[in-house]
Amino acid sequence: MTGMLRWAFAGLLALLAVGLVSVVLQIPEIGGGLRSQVMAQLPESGVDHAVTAVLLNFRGYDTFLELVVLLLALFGAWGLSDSIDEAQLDTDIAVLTELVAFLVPVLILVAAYLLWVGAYSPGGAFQGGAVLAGAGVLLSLCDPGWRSRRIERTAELLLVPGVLVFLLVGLGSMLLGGQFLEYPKDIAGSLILLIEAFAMLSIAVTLHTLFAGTPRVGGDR
Amino acid sequence: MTPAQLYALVGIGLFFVGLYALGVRRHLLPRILALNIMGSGVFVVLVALARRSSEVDPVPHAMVITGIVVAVSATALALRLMLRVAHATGSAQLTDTGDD
Amino acid sequence: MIINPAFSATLPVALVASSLLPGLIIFALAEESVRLRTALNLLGALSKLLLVALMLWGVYHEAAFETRFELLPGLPLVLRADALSLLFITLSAQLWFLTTIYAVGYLEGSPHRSRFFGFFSLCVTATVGVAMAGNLLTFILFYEMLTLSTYPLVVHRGTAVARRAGEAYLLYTVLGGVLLLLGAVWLYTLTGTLAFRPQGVVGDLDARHHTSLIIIFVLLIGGLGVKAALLPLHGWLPKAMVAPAPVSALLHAVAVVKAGAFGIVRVVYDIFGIQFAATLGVMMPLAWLASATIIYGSVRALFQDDLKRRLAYSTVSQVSYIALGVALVGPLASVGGLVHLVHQGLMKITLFFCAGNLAETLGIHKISEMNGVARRMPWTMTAFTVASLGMIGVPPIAGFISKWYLSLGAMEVGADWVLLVLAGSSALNALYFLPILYRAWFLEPAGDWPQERHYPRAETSLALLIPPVITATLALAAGLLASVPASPQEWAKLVVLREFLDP
Amino acid sequence: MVAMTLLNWAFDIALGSALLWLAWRCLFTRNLFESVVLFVAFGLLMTIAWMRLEAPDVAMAEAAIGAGLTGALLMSALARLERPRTGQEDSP
Amino acid sequence: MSIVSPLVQPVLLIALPLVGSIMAFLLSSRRATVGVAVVAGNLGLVGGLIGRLCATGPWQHSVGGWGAPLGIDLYLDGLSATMLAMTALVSLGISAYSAAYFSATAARHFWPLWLLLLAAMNALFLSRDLFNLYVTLELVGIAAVALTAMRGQRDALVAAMRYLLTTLLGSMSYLLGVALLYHSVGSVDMVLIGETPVPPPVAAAAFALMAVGLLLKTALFPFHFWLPGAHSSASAPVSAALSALVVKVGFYILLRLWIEVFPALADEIAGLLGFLGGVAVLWGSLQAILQQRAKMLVAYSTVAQLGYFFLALPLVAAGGSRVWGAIVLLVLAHALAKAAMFMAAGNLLAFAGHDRIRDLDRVVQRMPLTAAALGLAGVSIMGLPPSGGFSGKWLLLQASLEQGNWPIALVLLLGGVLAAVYVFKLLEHIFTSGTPTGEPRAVARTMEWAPLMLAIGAIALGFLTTTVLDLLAVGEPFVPGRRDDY
Repeated sequence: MTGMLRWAFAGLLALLAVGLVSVVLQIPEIGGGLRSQVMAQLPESGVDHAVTAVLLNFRGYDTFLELVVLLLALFGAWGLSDSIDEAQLDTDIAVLTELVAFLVPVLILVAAYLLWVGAYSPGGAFQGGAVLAGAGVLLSLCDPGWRSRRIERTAELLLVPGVLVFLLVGLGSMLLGGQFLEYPKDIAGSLILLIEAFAMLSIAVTLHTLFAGTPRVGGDR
Repeated sequence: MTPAQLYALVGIGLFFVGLYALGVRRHLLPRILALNIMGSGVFVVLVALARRSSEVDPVPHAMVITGIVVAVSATALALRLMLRVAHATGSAQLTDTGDD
Repeated sequence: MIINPAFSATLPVALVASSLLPGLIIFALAEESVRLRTALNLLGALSKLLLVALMLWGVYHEAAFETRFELLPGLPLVLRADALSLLFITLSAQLWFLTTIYAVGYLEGSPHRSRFFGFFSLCVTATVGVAMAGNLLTFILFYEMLTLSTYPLVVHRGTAVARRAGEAYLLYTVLGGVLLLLGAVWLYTLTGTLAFRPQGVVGDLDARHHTSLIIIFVLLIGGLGVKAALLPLHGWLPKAMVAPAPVSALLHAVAVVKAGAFGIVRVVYDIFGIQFAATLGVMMPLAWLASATIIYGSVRALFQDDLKRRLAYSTVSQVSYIALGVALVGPLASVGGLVHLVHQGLMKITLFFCAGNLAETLGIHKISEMNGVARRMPWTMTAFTVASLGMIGVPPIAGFISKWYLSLGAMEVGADWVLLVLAGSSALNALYFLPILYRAWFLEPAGDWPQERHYPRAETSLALLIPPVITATLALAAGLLASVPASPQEWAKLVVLREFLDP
Repeated sequence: MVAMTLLNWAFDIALGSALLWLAWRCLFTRNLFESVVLFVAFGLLMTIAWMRLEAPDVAMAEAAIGAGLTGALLMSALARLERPRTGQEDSP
Repeated sequence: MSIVSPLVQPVLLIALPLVGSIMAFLLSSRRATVGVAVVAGNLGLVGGLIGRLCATGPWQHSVGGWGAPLGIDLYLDGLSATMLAMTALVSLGISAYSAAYFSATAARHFWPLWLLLLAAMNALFLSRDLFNLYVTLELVGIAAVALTAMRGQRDALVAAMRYLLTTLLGSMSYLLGVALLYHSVGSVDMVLIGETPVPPPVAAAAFALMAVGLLLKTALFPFHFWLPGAHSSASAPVSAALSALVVKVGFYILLRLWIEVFPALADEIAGLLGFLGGVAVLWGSLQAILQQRAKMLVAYSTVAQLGYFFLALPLVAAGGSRVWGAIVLLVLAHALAKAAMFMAAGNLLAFAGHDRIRDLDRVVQRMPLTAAALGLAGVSIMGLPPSGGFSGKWLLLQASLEQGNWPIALVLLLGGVLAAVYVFKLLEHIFTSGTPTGEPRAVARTMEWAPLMLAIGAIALGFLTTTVLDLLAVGEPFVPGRRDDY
């Protein structure tokens, strides 16, 4: 883009920004949005932490589709994987190895804790899954081959249960006469934990796979 | 003007900074980052406006967490695609005619 | 008289199906299965003739044959058989039968015949649909179908010339279609109906709409004039000559140009109502345009050495007789115009058959090559002679009847200038037909024919010879027996009676 | 009390402008490695911002995913980008 | 109407293709079989839903049993059902084609993505929650990009990258609009937002942001820059899916917003969008006429045809639901016809090894079915009777003349003529011979039948017009605020 155009573009955007700012300042204050309703229904939701309740129950459908998005990104990357050299980063971090060896177990513990604590305070499957994936990333950094040597098959089977369990629970609740994802009140909490557990694993594996390369499942076998 | 509104304005600022970069930068990596920063901007607006009232509305938080995961998925795919474009065309830029 | 309603509703559909189904099946046939294909064609043609006979009888006894189907909200697809449509259907049914026989002989051994006969049948289907259309929407539907199904026939030979001819044909017809569509929709927004009714549907419209109505009339006639080859929309017709002879025959005698002319009749009679159209003041201009086309076409024909091109320009001229007859707003003139719809068909198809025979048998395409050809092909040239004399208007051949009624009609409404037009055109007809006859009969052959082929039984293959002989005979009969019941003339009178004199 | 609010204000303004500045530098530096690093830094600042907005869950997600994993993805992508192989066309 | 089992649930439209996609991912063979079966099942489900819809009227499904505003509502009415039916039909054709089209390697990547795209589109057509729509939009966009890039050739990759940047930008703009709305209403449910008063400037800004985002995805001129490249460089079935279905998704959301959320604002920008639509029709058609390659011609024809949907918007204000009906008819007709055209073009490509229009060598002799598909689809694209394209254009022409809106009428007619020019530019060369280049390769039977069937569908739509309009009217989707009766 030529300089002249750049300035015009910048000017235009500046104008729009100013306009939008003025709009945002005019948005009325509507007293906590849906908070009151969330709080009213929280006891029904099976968890004590509002955000988790919204994520896994009230708007669980969004979260379900969000797991699908992750899976989709993986499929997409997989479709593009053909010729990208999976040669690992030639980063010289051997010194880190000891640190990592110590860090990874800790991270796994942290993830598990996040998952558990999500029920009644900040935390949950996504944070936990990300931490778990981080552990995997660290491992790949100092020992690129670890995954393909150790847990390749299991890892790839762990890509899907996050979505599948969520879906099964949802359909199951329909068979029990409810709507999709309408958990029976008394076991809602445990169902959510179940969903989150598998979700965390799948998220971790998916994110790590997106980082480390692509799976060798299906026709690749 | 409240802190919440301040952050909302920052969010809008981020949105437009990203938009400008998306329009101006040629290399794909900055463009992908630009989209991420636009996203952060939107998320900030979403959460900041919820912060205006004393008791905070958790729904936008959940939405933003969803948004963050969607964003990372999209970014992963975008980076992968960028590498393929770079390998195929020899440069990580959209050379031929097209947008802006 | 009473007939089973179910029967009367199915008959129009059957009539359409009688050529549609064979066509669709033929598409699927392998190139080699000549027998089956021919059988299907003839079966379809015969059953159509049968159905038409049934309908003629019914309609003559004031029975109504109608089928409707909700196509658009409030706008049904209507197939109806009334006197006017039957005039056209009968013609196309007969000529389709003969042309099929002719085409089988003509295309023997040439490639892509399944495709050819498939589109050929679709083309006739569209013609029948046009004839039976009970409202303007249905008419447009089949009118466009006609365009699409004739295009592959025009470009059938697949040469670059054929492609250019096809382009020209599309250019004109697509633009015509647009005018027609605009006119129709506009009309619908004014009247809320597109039905064809005697005395029309717009007569009782508020006077402030009259300008719009005039514009609509121009749009509709413009859209139809393309296929009717009205000046200045005739450009595609001579170019389309590249098509195989049966196609030219059908295009000129039955399908395309007649669909246009027939549409003009429909619009004038059953949309506007001839009396109302006259009060709108749009009929005289139409008469002038028709006359101009008549003269122009004849003059251009004079200067063509290519036989088919000369015939083509002759068509341009002759088809406008129909428009002229209608535009004169008088019962007698109308009879002349309508009856010419049939007569011109019979005569012109004969001429094209013969031209095709000359090309196939002797490789003759130019008039200058025709010296003495009558000695080699007496039957063909006899048919040719009858038809061309009819075109000139020599009694007692069909063409004479048309011109006779047109002249009477012109005098009836006091438009004497039309007599000059008719006389002039007849003179020109004579000027471009008689020399051909003279060459053919009285001049010595100039050595060998360009590409002569010999046939055991007759001067040419029987499939090529019989159709023109029959059509020529029919043209003669139509003139001689003009006043027996159910002759084209009497039928045209029936139509006019119902248009002009019914309350 | 007033001092407290003033302090908060000062902090929020500083944080906000820091975010904008980082975003700008990250997007407009010519050095790709630098912009990736700056992006991670931006993510970390975002985490603080989320805390300020009383959104601890988002803060965690941002730290773990937004900054952490996205950073890792960017790094690996950059590493592969810096050593591009000969631009060979891939078969469909 | 027939008795329909209550087990027929909208959710299954998402579950079935999703499970199919995962199976196609995990399986090491028979992916195509699974895929086609799943898509056929999807069609069956949609049929059941439509039966139930006609029997019991529109109904909503509150996911989690909470209901808006706290929860997310799925909603099925005539409009969503029609879009679902369109998707199901076209997908079946595309899947049948793909089963024969892709090599084993390519199929490995195609089927999971394709089935996921189907699930995403179904989810989108069922949702009435603005944030949920954002997630489904991202699903659709990412899946579409991945499918485009899958072909792996240089032009496809570049086009896919541009497509990805565009679609993500669109989503961001849309989401910002949603954020503004949520905080002024406290809900992301369309109907609730539509009923709650929003300060005019906020509403305007939100609508502008969302509309721009959606227009980017719908490729309305001048946002079409990404479309021809992506749609022409992708592999044939993908091109068909992109042109026939994916671009319609953004338009569908825009339509819902138009009716449910911003009726007042919408009428104000109708003129602008109508103008852009008109320009798109003319510009796209002219570009199509100038193209030398079949797939590029078809892609630009999409740009033009999308223009019609917007061209008609100014008529909506006065014409109401009849005009909406005409627009949806055009959407359906285009979906069927364009999918057929792209797959037919793919056959030409697969057969001749190139798609240079000039050198198409007597295709009509060698591939009559493909030629027929091109012809019939062309009839609908040109708007000739009888076809869905004709019915839609007739109704629009009627509305524009009733309202005395001559510019729109003229663009409609002119667009038809230009369409005839580019369609016959393609058709005339399949009748006449070009210079054969290379040895033609045979094309699988299903690859010839699939486009023909869809093209016949486009024609049949011309006879089903009233039926479709009746289905569309179930639950009066074009009357604002109708949906909270349930």
